[in-house]
Amino acid sequence: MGNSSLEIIINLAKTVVVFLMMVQAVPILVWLERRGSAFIQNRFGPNRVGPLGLVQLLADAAKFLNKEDFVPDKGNRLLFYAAPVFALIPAAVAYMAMPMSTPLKIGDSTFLIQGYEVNVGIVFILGISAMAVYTMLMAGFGSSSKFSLMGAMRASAQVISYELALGLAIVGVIMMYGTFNLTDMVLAQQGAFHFSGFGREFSLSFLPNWGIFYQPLGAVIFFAAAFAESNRLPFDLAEGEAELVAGFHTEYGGFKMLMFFIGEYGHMMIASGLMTTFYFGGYGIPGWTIAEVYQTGVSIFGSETGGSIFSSVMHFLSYNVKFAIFLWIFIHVRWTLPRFRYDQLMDLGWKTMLPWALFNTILTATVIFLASQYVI
Amino acid sequence: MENNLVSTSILSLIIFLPIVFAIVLALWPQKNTIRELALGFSLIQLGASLFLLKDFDSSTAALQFVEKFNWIERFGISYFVGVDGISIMLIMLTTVLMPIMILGAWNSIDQRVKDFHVALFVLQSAMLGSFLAMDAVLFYTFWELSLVPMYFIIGIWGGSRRIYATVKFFIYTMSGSVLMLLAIIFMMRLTPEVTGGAMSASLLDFYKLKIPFVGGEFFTPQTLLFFAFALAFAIKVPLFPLHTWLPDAHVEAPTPGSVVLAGVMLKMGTYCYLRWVIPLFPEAASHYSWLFISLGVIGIIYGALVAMVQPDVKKLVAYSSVSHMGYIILGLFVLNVYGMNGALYQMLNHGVSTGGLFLLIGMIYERTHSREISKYGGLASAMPIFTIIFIIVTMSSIAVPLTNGFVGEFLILMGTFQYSPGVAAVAVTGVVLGAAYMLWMVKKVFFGPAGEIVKAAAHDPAHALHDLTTRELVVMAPILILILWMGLFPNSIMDYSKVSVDHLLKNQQNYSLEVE
Amino acid sequence: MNHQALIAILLLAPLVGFLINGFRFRSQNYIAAGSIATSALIISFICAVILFFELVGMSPESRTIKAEFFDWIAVGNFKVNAGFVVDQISSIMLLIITGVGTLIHLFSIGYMHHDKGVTKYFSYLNFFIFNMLILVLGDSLLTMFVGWEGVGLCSYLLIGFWFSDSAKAAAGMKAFITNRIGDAAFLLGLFILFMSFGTLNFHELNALAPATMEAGWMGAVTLGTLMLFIGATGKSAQIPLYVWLPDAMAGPTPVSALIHAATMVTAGVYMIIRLNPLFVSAPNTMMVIAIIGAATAVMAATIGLTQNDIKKVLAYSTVSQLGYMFLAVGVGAFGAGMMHLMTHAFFKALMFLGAGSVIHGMVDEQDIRKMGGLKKYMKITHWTFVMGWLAIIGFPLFSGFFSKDEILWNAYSSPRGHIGLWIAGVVGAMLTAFYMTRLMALTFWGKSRVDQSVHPHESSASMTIPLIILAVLAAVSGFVGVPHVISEYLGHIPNFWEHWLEPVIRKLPEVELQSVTHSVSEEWTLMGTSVVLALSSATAAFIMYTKKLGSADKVANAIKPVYDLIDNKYYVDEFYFGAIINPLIAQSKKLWYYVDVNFIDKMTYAVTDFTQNTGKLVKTLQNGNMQQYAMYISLGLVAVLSFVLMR
Amino acid sequence: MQEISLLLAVGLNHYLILSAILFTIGLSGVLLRRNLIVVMMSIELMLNAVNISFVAFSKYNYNPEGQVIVFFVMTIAAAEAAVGLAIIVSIFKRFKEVNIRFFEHLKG
Amino acid sequence: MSMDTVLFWFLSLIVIVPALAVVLLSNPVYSALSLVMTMVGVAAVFATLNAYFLAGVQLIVYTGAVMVLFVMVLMLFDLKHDLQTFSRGKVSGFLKIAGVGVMAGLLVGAISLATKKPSLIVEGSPLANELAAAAASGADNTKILAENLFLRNMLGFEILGVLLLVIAVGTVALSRSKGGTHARD
Repeated sequence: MGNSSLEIIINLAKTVVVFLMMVQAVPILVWLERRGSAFIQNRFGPNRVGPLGLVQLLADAAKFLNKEDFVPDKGNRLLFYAAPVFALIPAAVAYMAMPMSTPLKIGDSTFLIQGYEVNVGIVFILGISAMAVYTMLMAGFGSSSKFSLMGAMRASAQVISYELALGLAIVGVIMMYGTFNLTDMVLAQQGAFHFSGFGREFSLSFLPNWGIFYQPLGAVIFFAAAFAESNRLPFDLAEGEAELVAGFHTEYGGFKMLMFFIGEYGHMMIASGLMTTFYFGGYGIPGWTIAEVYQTGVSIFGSETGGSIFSSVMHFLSYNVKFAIFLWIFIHVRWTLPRFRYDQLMDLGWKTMLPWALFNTILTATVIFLASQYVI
Repeated sequence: MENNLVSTSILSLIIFLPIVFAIVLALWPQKNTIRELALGFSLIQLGASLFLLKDFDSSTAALQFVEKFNWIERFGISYFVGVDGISIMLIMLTTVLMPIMILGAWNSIDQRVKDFHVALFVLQSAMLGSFLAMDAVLFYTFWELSLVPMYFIIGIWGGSRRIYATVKFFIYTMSGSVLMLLAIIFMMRLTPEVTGGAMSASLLDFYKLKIPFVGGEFFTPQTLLFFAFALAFAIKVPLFPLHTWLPDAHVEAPTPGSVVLAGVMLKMGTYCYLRWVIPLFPEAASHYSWLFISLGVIGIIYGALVAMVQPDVKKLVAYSSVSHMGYIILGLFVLNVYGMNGALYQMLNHGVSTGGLFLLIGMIYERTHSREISKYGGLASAMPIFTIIFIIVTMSSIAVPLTNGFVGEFLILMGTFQYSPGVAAVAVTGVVLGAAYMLWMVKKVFFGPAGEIVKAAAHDPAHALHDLTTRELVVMAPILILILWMGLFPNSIMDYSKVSVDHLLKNQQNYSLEVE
Repeated sequence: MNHQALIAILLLAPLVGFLINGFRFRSQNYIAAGSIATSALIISFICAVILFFELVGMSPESRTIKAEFFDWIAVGNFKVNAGFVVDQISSIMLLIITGVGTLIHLFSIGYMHHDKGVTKYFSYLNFFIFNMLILVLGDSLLTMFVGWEGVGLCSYLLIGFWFSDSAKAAAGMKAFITNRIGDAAFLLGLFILFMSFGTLNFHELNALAPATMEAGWMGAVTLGTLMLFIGATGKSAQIPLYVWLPDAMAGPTPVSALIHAATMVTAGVYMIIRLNPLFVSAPNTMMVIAIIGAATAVMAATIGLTQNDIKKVLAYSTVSQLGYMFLAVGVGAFGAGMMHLMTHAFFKALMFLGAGSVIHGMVDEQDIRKMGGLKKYMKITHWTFVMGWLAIIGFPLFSGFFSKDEILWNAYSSPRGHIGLWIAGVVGAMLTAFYMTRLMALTFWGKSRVDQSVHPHESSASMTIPLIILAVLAAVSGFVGVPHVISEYLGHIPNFWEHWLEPVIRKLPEVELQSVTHSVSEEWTLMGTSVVLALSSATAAFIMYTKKLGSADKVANAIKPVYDLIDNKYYVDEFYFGAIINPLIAQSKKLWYYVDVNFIDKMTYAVTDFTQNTGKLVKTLQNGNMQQYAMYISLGLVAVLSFVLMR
Repeated sequence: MQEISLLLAVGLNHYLILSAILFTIGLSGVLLRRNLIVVMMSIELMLNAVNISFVAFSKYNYNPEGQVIVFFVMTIAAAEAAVGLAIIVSIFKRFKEVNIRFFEHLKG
Repeated sequence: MSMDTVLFWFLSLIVIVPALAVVLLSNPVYSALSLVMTMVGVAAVFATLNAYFLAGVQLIVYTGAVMVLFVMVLMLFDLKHDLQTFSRGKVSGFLKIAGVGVMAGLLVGAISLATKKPSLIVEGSPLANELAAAAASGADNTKILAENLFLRNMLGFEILGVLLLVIAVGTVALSRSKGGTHARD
């Protein structure tokens, strides 16, 4: 490959950029969460430092960095230190596989607006995000504290349990789109609602061709499971942040704590991104296909490169809007719903969501099979 | 012979009816009618075999009522059954003894009655199957199958040392069979040379094999195969010195178990000599006949001597079985018409008379719960009819003329004499010793002043020694009739087998069986 | 009425009697049982008489009546029918058996009337007669053997009739087993003959008997006949198998009379006479027979001298008399043997029945030392017994005189005879005269030594009538075969006996006959010697046991060792038990213990132990340490890999 | 040169040797470690090693069957781990230790 | 020095070093975490071998489920008083180490001797072409796997399903504890 070194360099740069993007989104989200929660709870929230309290985050960061680096006496230092670092990695790596916009074509080179494209994107993301469990376990064990360990156990059990429902919910999507590739999925959701099956064509022009319309049940299950996966309310049993000790990161403080936050928010972002990608057309703009956007760009800038850049920018915005909406829903839910009891949590996971997810899978498979085989 | 279903598949009917009966019995809901049902079934079975006897053609040595279906085609294994003069009477013996056994076990088996009869029927099926099978693998299947119900019969309903006895019995017989299985497989691998390519487990194809034999050398195929088979059967017979499982098994077995063991199972061994060993390995059989004759003679005398000193009635009869089976082996291996006919006849005799003895011992055991000879004495005054019947059966066992035992023993000794007067002179001592131990036992048990048990019974009305009941008389009646009938009119029974035996002897070096 | 039916009735009548009585064996009605049994015998006797006269009516050469009923055993060349034949020899036996049998049955009614098992007793008796008839009528050795064993069985049952006495049951068993030893030899003889001649039929065998005399011992005929003779020694109580007969006296006395005196025990002699052409061909066998017969005659007679049981005396006397018969046939005097058989049947049956009458009258007392002077209590018994006594001691013109004299003369004069045999015979006769006179003297004559509580009485008519009939027969039956030398003086009474038997008796070869010549004077001399010796010995005995009672003891004390030897029956029983039976049982126990229990089982245990020990050994590898298992696996893998690579 | 090319031209051999080394490392763990859980982990190592060679064969022989097998192996490994750990947990409850020698109590 | 080569050597290190750590480290928790590392490395190796789906599955199943179980259990046990790390026994220890060493040598030797030829399928044969064509497009890789799995190996797949069910039941039965909120007896 002639321009391979360039590509390598650009790809590396891209990863750094995407990672930074993710990391930088966290303070914003924290601010959003604090402000949002304040509004929901009818208080002010951070409003002293900077406009609307935006600079509060920087102050917080400074505070975190300057805090005493506390290590429990009997703790396992290695694990204790490694845990927060590992908290970052899966989230970041997984997030990088998320397609955020149409590829950018500049001359002969094509640049994907995502960290890297993985053929089996879904599997990859699930696999990587599954590693988040170790963070908790390492933290819990490394702290050498009963509360930490219990929290870690609970959290990881919860994560593993809901991973099943999550995965099964996605199976419907995978079957429907016939691919593991996230970009392909996004492309498949272009245009107005239409599908062919049972020997005829169906279409509804006023609806976008989003997965949510095909997989409503799957979407619900996925979304609910995603909450559990990211250990947020109403499933934050492990932490019990509002009223108990803080779960696996009880013993943590300062910058290490911050890293856990970043990891947690990273999970939230992955969940939102996947939600967007699977069920809400990804970076696609409702009512405006990629080709149309590209043509518009070409007509505006008069060059293919321009069209490409226009398309990328527009879709990136579209993606981020949807993304933000889901993030907000995460935050909103956190401050509106009460917490489950642990056995309710497990019952919900194993006895409600898993069967429904299974049902969804079987239903989808049956319908797809019938649609391909029979004529109505 | 009409070509209806019953006549064309009568052998399968005879083999598998007991299995059906066993299943019906196993599923039968009423516990208190099991015995009656089993008796009825055994009579049906007897009827079926009588039907076979009626249609049997005794003027030919060919295999009759043949049925042959492929079973495992790849190895040429088939379901191949047929009957000829050698097996017909053993079939009859099996089916005749069955109702007698069931009736004899009426009271002695009082727990797990259903299981017992199921086992008995399965056993019958296995025994009939091994008598009728003309396919090596089929035969082996039945042969091994017969061990299983016997194992349970001794192991569940047996005496105090039943586990020891049953394990001994099982391991002894199994270890022989393993060699036989090897030999069967070896022979199956030889068969392509006579069938023209395909492997075959059919006995008729085995007969056609010419297995190389070199006299005096042990490691030739025929000799090795011969001993593999012969050992398996010798254990079953049992031939001295492989007999020690028998007394234990007999002593521990319940009465019907002993009857079927002595009556039929031991015959499986001797029958197989006639069916398998002698025709399949003619040179080896005649070359090594001295060995079997010696062992047979040793068995006769040894069994008699040892029987003489047994303190237990059942053990005594068991050792007498060893002695009698020695006669049969002797008769078979002298390889002449008298010996062989006599041996075949003696198989039936032994089945009837030793079976009868075991039944009688069972009857007395039910009353007194003792088998120790020294505790008896003076029983003849307490139970005269029992005594008379016992003495008649004893006379049959010691081969007094006009009972069945004489005919067989006489012919065997005559055959032996033709083979070698010296051997006959030794074997004839068995006649004396046989009388000695049996009469010694009769004297101790029945005669003399009243012994411990009779005295105890006289004082205790609860355990009074009542004479034979009607049921027991009915059990013994067929045995007595057979003893006298077979003693008076041996020809009526030997006629069925003479042609086959002649055929075997005349074509011993080149044996083959036609299929009718 | 055709012959076959006659023979069938003859045979079946006792069988039917046996069955009837057998099925009602619990009945104690002795009249019913006795009359059923006796009438069965009478039917048989009538048939026998009819058959006899049928024979008489035929020409001497063709005097045979055959009846074949069914094929019994037919295997290969071997064919035996249930065939029966009535000829000169068997017809005489028939008459003796049925005749004497009837009388003894009759006697038994009275003798056994108090016994609980009387019906069983009569059924056994009938069954015995049935078997005996088969024995004598059978036309082949095997058919004879059927009866041969059958009478043994009956003898066993009847000796052990009072089975609750252990000794009596043992006596029965002893009889059967001793007989079985003979039977085993008989079977061997039968095989030898069948293998040499291809038949067991008497007529065919006799026809096939080789014309030339067989020398040596291992020839088929010699060996075969020897074996048959061993069988005969068992049945007819000769040395060495005679031991059972004295013990057999444990049975009821009429049984002793019938079986152990008149009929069964003579079966051996009968068999030899039946096969006389064959035996003639085997001079060595004949020699053995003669020697054994003479020896038995003398030895049994000596034992008879010391016995105190009335029946035991008679038993040894029987053994001795049977010895005479064997001596006769051994020297080729088959006719004389047969005649002695008959006369003996009469007088010995008579004496046994007489003894029975005495025992009955003495309420089961058998010891002659406790008798004496019974003459006045039981007159008929005494006088009939005297007839028997005269006959047995060979008092001239009584039946025993003729037959015994004939035997003695033949023992001397026959080409196969010897002076030694004659001397033995005469000694035997002397001893016989002595102990029989002793018996008479101690029982009937002299002073009564009867216990005060016992009141001897004469028996009932059913018992005395048979005695009288037999006494007459014992007295006069000798006249059917009067020797020539005597008949010349008695008005030429023809020798019916010789004429009757001539066609079926093979004469000794001419060569031998011509080698010896004897004058009439020799015969007279010998006869006179023997008679004088016998009578003088009888007189001596009479004096010793009636006039000088103590003298016998003095004599006994004078020859104490010899007396003890004889008194203990030469320790033969003790010898048999000590040398054969007890060691056999002891060795059997050892055999069982060492071979079965300790060798074969231990061997098999060794196999199982080997398996178990191997298992235990391998078990140590299976120590539960799974890492070690994994190590074995990997080491195995390494081995396989190295093998694959290095190959 | 030969050695350099061996280093540079990565082929089937390289993957197989990687697999072999991984396998032996796992095997040594199985053989030597006392902790049952570590032993089980070593077994997982061995399974993974085998998986690598399957996948490598699959690639270099253009045969997807290899991957199918790997799929199966993974499933079974997961099952094995579940059961194994359940057993280990019960052993731990009983002995408060997970030494492999506690399995010696199970010998016959 | 192509990308693949670099990747291979790098991943080899990623795989083998933690693998050694699994065996050698005395703290089982570290061993488990090292094993996670190895698993990730193996997943990456799969990816370099174009088995992307398997790589993902490796991550999900091994790192996401199996190893989590291990780590959870280890942490639950909290083996502070660590056991003797290696088994005793001089002879068996020597044999084990020698056996493993020899086996490693043999395996490596055998492999380098035996597979000079990279492909076992005859090159140029229709099958090889077809497969090569299929393998060339990475996108279809998963589909081919799926077809193989669900068409040719359906039975095996189903049996695995049953196995998993059995395992599930068995595991529940094994680990059923007495007491607690869900106790039944």
